[in-house]
Amino acid sequence: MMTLLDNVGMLCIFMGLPFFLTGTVGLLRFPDIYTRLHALTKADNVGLGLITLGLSLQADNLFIVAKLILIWILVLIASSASCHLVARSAIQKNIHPWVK
Amino acid sequence: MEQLLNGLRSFIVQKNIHLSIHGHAYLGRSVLLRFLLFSAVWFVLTGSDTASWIIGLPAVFLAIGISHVISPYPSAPLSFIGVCSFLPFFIRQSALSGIDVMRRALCRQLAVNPGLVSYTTFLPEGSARIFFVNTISLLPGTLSADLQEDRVTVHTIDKNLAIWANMQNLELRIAILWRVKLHKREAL
Amino acid sequence: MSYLHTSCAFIILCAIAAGMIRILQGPTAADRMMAAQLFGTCGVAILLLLAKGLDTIVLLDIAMVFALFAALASITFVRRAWHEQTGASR
Amino acid sequence: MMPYSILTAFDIVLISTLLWLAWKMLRSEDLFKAVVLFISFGLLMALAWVRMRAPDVALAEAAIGAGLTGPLFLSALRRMERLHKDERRVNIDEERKSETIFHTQQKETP
Repeated sequence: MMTLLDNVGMLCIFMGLPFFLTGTVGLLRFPDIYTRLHALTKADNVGLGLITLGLSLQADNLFIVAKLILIWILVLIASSASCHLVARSAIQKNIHPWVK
Repeated sequence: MEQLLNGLRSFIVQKNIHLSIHGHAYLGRSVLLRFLLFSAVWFVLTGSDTASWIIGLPAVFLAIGISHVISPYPSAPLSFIGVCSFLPFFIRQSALSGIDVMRRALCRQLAVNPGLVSYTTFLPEGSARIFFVNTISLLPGTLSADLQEDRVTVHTIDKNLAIWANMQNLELRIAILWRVKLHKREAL
Repeated sequence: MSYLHTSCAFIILCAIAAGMIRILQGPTAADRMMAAQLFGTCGVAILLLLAKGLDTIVLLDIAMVFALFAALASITFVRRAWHEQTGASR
Repeated sequence: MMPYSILTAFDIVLISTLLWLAWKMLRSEDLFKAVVLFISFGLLMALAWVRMRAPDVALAEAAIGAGLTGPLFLSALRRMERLHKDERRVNIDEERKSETIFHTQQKETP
């Protein structure tokens, strides 16, 4: 039953996984709030994007594709907005960024 | 590359390539656009179930009302060419940013050299500027940390990146996308 | 039932379990909240994968609720909960 | 055979993380930490409901348990801390008042 599209989709999903893992690694390893925000927003969004892409390629109908893309866009907006809010209030609280 | 960007930027500043936006002229169009957008979202949420529109239609109208209360200034519709050029740019850049973060997190010695950079944006107030600030966070190495009037404080993960050029590039693309003019302040 | 999808979901669940360390030891309140945000994003990914792996399309709706929740929680956090006392000191 | 073993591993990790979270939540001294742990617990609990083939309960858990109660707890926490701050300020004021009274008394006596 596995067609070419399914295989490509599975490849995309596999490519998305390392981004989630490194997002967590970055959250644990990076030295201060701001750098952790970098790891959180960027790595996770790309990982979710790849998984969405992979699942869209494997989806049965266009309807599911639309829903997946809607979910991805929602996550994108939510994470970039909340990342900006957290960084902003960190700056207003005079939390200085970590310097090498 | 940088010179080219600056040239194009001043061209836009001088030549005024944009539609002057007067609130009421666009109101009807913006209501229609929002109606289409929210209906599409509802359609995606519920599927081809026609009975769901009994709740769906009031919800859509409620959403239009709320969104008008929140952002009352209707903006001109996005330019088609802008969307076509911005989407590939955005996808490529966000993929690069993911790879960049991955590389930095997995380096044996942490490859970060963070710092704060202040950038004065020429984008006019409103949705274009907010879009700009939110997009910064998804580009490689940058994170918008604060917005006061037209000064954006950008946190960068590596001070050696070409942040200034990247910001200008992004600003230009967003100006084309939202059909707005990059205006210069008198002070500058 | 596809075991490839469920094993991918399992790997992301391991990422969540590791992220818990940041909640437990995170020096500032924002660090803890960011870890909760990570739970949200990873939860969305797990639900998407399970929706395919277990053949239940309904899970996509739960994923959407997760996505909206992530924004809600962090906005409440910034506007209501995070002030000087829970700031740099803890 | 293969899918069941993967799902079993998934369940084991999920359950142990849930238990750990619940334990840490109950044991934590810091109220804010407990609230964040509660939110994460709600999210993982929703996943557990999904695994128990109850997606409707999972939806309710994600929306009510994590999405509504969490922010409510955060607001309540702030109100509580503000209350505490006010109390402390009242106490300091009283102390200061008594101190000034004490000082004036001292000045008057010699």
